[in-house]
Amino acid sequence: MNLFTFYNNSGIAHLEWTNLVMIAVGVIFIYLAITKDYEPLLLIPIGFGVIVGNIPPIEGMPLSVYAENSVFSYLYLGVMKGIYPPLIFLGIGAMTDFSTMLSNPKLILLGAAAQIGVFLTFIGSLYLGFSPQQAGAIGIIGGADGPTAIFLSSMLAPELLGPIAIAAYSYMALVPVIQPPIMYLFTTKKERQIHMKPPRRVSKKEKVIFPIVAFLICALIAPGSMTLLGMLFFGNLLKESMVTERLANTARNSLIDIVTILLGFSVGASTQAQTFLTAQSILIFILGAASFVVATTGGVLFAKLMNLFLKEKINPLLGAAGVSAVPDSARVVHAVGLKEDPTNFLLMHAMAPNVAGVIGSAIAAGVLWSALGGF
Amino acid sequence: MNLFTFYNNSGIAHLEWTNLVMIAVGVIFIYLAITKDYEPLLLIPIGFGVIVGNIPPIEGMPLSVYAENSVFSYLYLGVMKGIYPPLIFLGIGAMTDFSTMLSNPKLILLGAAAQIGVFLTFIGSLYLGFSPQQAGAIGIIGGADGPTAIFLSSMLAPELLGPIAIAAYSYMALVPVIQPPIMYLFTTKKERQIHMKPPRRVSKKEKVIFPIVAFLICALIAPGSMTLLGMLFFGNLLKESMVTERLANTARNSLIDIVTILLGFSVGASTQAQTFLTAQSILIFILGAASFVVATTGGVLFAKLMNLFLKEKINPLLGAAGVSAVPDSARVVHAVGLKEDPTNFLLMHAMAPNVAGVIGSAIAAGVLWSALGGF
Amino acid sequence: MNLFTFYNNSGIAHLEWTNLVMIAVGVIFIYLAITKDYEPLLLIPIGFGVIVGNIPPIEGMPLSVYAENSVFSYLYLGVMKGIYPPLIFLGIGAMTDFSTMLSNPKLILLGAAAQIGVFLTFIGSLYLGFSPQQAGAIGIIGGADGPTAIFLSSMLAPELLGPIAIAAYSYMALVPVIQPPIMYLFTTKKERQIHMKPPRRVSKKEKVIFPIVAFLICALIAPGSMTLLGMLFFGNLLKESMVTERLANTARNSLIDIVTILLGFSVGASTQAQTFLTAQSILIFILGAASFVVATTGGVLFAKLMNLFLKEKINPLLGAAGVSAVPDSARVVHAVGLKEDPTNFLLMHAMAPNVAGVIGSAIAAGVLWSALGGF
Amino acid sequence: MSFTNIGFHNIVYPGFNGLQFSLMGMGLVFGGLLIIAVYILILPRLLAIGAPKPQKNTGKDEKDAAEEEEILLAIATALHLHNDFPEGEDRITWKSHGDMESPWLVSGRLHSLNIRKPANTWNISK
Amino acid sequence: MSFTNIGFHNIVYPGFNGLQFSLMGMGLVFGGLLIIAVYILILPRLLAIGAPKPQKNTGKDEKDAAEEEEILLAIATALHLHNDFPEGEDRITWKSHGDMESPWLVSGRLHSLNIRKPANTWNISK
Amino acid sequence: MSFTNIGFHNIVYPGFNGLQFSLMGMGLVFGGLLIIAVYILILPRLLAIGAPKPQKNTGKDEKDAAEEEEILLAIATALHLHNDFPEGEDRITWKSHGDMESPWLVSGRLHSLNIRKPANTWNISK
Ligand code: NA
Ligand code: NA
Ligand code: NA
Repeated sequence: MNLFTFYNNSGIAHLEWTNLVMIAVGVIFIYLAITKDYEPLLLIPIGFGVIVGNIPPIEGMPLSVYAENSVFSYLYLGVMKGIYPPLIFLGIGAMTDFSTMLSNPKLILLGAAAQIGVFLTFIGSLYLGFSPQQAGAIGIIGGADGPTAIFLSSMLAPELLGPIAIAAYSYMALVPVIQPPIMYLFTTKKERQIHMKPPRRVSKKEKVIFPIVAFLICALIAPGSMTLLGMLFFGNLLKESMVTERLANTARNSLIDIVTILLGFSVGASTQAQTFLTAQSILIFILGAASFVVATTGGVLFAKLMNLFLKEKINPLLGAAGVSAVPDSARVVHAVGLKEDPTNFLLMHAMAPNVAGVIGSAIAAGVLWSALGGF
Repeated sequence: MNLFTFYNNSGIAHLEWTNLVMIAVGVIFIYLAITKDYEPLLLIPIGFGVIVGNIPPIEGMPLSVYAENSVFSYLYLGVMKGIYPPLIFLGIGAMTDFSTMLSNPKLILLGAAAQIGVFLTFIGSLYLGFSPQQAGAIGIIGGADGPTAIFLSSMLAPELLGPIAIAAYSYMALVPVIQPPIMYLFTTKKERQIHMKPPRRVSKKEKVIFPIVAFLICALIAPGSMTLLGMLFFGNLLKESMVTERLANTARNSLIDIVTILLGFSVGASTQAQTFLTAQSILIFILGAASFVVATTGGVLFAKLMNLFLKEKINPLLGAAGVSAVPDSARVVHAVGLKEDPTNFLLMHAMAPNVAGVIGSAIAAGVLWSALGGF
Repeated sequence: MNLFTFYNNSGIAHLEWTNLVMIAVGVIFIYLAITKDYEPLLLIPIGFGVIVGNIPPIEGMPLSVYAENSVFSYLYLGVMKGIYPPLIFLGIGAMTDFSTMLSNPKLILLGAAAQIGVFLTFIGSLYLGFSPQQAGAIGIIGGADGPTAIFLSSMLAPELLGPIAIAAYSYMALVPVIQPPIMYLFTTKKERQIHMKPPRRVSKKEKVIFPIVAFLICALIAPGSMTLLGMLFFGNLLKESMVTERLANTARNSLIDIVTILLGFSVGASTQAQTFLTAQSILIFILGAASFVVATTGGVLFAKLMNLFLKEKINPLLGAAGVSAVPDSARVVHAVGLKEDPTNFLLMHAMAPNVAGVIGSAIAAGVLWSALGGF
Repeated sequence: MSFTNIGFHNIVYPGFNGLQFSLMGMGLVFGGLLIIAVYILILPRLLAIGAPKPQKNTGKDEKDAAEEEEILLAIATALHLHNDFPEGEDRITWKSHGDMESPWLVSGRLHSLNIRKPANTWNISK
Repeated sequence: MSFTNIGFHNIVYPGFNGLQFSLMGMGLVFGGLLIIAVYILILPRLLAIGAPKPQKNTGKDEKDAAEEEEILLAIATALHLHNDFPEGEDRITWKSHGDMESPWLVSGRLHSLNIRKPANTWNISK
Repeated sequence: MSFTNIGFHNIVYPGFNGLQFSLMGMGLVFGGLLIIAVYILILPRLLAIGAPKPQKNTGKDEKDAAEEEEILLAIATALHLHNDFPEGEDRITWKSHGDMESPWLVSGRLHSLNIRKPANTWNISK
């Protein structure tokens, strides 16, 4: 109980340079969120969480997310037990409008095609020596869906949750940087200028029935997707039924906000340099980037493949929106399309593969979970 | 790890016809909520939950509400531990205006009389061979209060929680179908045309003191009602004190909405056909219906009994509002009254027995819990 | 199972006069909140909680916050585990504007000086025979910050949590009664009339960087303050970054309201007379009052000390705002200043020591926790 | 995981075939979304069968009747309020599809109409 | 539960009398609500005793004084703002019964009045 | 705690010095807030160094370019909507800094513009 004790109890005494690296990463996240507007709702909580998580805690004191009985460990429970992601899906469901998808179901297949990124990365991760479980969790980064990635790694490979979550969210934030080059590489100027026909009107009945039937199809094929898609379609039913507007409103506002704050912060706080900065994490980041590239390529090329058979051609840029990363990749498609032809409005059409991509990666996650979970 | 495994892991392989029956029930709930506007805030979450709960989960996989460590099991904890109902009561308290009850305290007795349904059904359930604990939980369906029914069965007979909750909410939704015939049966046209005197003005002071004193009376008589009524009157004090408007507002909006979503969904998801579709459940549904009929009759007849002694006659239709089922039974009373005489406005008066019924069934639940809980 | 059992199961049978005393205390809290507007958001939930907590529960029945498996015990977990206070700090951070502090950093030292109350009370409590852990928890009452006091006592001396929480909140509510006499005692009329220079403009950049840097400074010096200050500055970053407005909005509305309701109610309900009304509790109340007086005096005298060295004199009334009790003590400073000179507007300036006081007492709590927590 | 263990033997080995597994997984994803797409294509036709025009009209009539009743009810209420409480503030509106709290609010509003003087000061009783 | 066990012997048996139990339960429900009803009937009279007119006036006077002070304070603030920061945006309003955040907001608003140029672009410092 | 144990021996005893402890604690509180105060004093100067005027302009230009693009985009969208759907309700506005849901809403709004008749009655399909 003297000055030495006080010093030893301070954070400065135990700060390592790797912590400083991670704190810098957190600051960069926040900087990108503010100045570039890259997914600020995710990057700011995660970024500040990274800073908090890299203050060296006092040995044995309940401070960090990994310390028993600490407050942060209780908040982190929602990540570890997979509770936050389905609640986020509930809110996303309550804000998603499936009408464009309902009016042009062909585009759904683009959301399926982009999931090739998940499985190719799975094989790549196996090759590099990751266990099948770990490989599955890494592969889902290519699903481009943060909550799905967190959910699957909490179930299959909790030891990799930190790097997988950070990789998934980083690349989701970097969609406007990663996707355009690939889109230009695999499409001709003429293809990028293809206009899409205005979609047909969708009746309220179709919109109300859709979440119920789509849930039944997905859950019967892959029950492992029940948790995430159950919540997604439940949220959507709350919205489309029109009679539960107040519940839908709370789901897409207070509830999703509270969960987003807690999820982002505690995922960030789980990245203590001492356990985070490993060769494995770097590999995961490389695999994640590859995964995004493959997924985008898969979507674009599949659109071109479909065009071989279709009379009414699809703008192959829409394939890039199949990765999900809602709604950023749809925005990117819209922006690239507009650059070729200022009268070509793809946003509305891009939402169809985009939300299909969300469903597709949830199915992929369900399949990987049930097959690799060892039940 | 082949096609056979994948098929075996799918939901289709294990779907039984009873699951299809339950899924149909879920769809009917949603249909009634949307087209008939029967309690949509309850029926839509429960209905979708029923659908989700009847997807056959993979053996050993943490998916259903009954599987250890599943997300749905964590959401279901709030039901099993009795946490959601008091939070719903908090929100209800924050939206309840007790002034009509304060201005005409005679009508409170109608809310007491309707609780005869609880105790007669209790005796009926005993007769049919249910244990006293189970009989108590079944009887409270007649209290016509979903959260109270869930709370009491989670405490006394958790094994019956699913059917009791579904029965309670179904009949609450069917109030506009069940009550009118009984009301017509036991009242004359002349009685239904009785006009009520406009209520006296209630001072702010009375409104503020009421929740405190009413809580003390109820809790001292039946401490078992403390949890539900503590929250109900706490919410009401937040509202009436005027100085905590922001807390009351959150309690009656975000908080009650979040809890309603989670409660409805997870109660619905607990109705797996394999455990739900039993002879017991069918009996519970029959007893529940009887309970509602008896409660309505009790309220109406007691009003007529009171009229023998009162100079200023009560419209006996108001007795039907004593079952609680707030605010639907008050609405039904209003509609029936209006049909006899388009100038007779009973809604405001019907709220008095209605909220008294909520208090009454919470006292009944407290009495049953403390006497049968084995403490 | 007869009338005697029913009576024995009622609350009246076990009501002691000490319960009546506590119920009266609860009523007084509510009365003060409504008629005097003293911190109603705290006093009404606590007051009603005190009433609920003093209904004698049935032996063995899961009713009170101390009974295993009771609903109230689950709500109380957030207090016992220290989860509510950081969430409240998140919301406070999202509503705090640090600009006045950033524009006049000298005033920060007043927020440090007021923490003398914490350490002198610590010594006083030791003298009276409290253990160092208990003394630390009692001392922090002088920090004038309810959530901090609850957090520290849940960590250091959970057995004293009830009286410490009630003392802290009572004195925070009584700030307009306690502080003015001390302020008059230690200042001259001339001093109280000192006008403060309008603060300089603070850039958005400064506001955004502040929460990050301030967090790093505090957490590296006293990692024990990481939980509370991490959340405070996280909330503030959500606000100041401008790109996460919807998250900040939810943090400072729904989230903080829900937590305030649950915290206040369950702290109140933990004050069962049987465990609460002890000589110890009375001592804690006396020490708490002393603590507030010392803290106020410390702030005021330190401002006068600073004036010996400063060219631009500080109005020493501002020192009283160093105790935190945000924003009531700033209001009191403003009101006293205005009484001396109706053109002297101190509110804006008083917010600087006020929020500095919040940070200061969180650091003090962190230091006490890490040094006395026995890690 | 150790980096000494890189190679194709990690992808296909006795008891586990990563390639086949991936193919099947991809197949399920495609299959699921394909069925959804087909369902969406078919649904409008099914709805057209299930809801022939006469039935539609009946539904509409019922709805109209219900709405009409509600409108009459609202008018009657308004008249009632106007006649019986002429000094009241007639700012009541009858929400046809109110949310959970509306009946409370309506009840409260109806009640407040009976009150002649403002009741929101603490010290005035009765 | 087995259906072979139906009968009155389930309602009344040694150690348990379901009928008596139900009667007492119903009695407690009635008793509780009756006491509440009686309390409600009595309260207005009690309040009338407890709050005689002179006392009421005193209360009102106090309240008026407090309100007056607050109004003066608001006027003074408004004048202060108008005089000292003539270019400022005088959109401040003094909430008499503000919620938790109002002082923060007031503080922020007061502060913003000191600022001559908008400070909401990232690249402008000081 | 027992009241028989009051005295200075509780404050300083072998292995624990409450006075020294308090001094150090107070020192840490002061130290922490002092460093924050110093940081706040220094920051504006640091920012002035780190952000010289030319750099600032570059940043501004970039931002302007981005904004300009967005404005053009909005105008193009508006024109597109006006030309292609003359009967539509042109109430679309392009939020430059939309929150999470805005793209959904925009997408929905765009979609609704393609629809000639209202689709909010349950019984009308296709
Ligand atoms: Na995806
Ligand atoms: Na009832
Ligand atoms: Na303080």
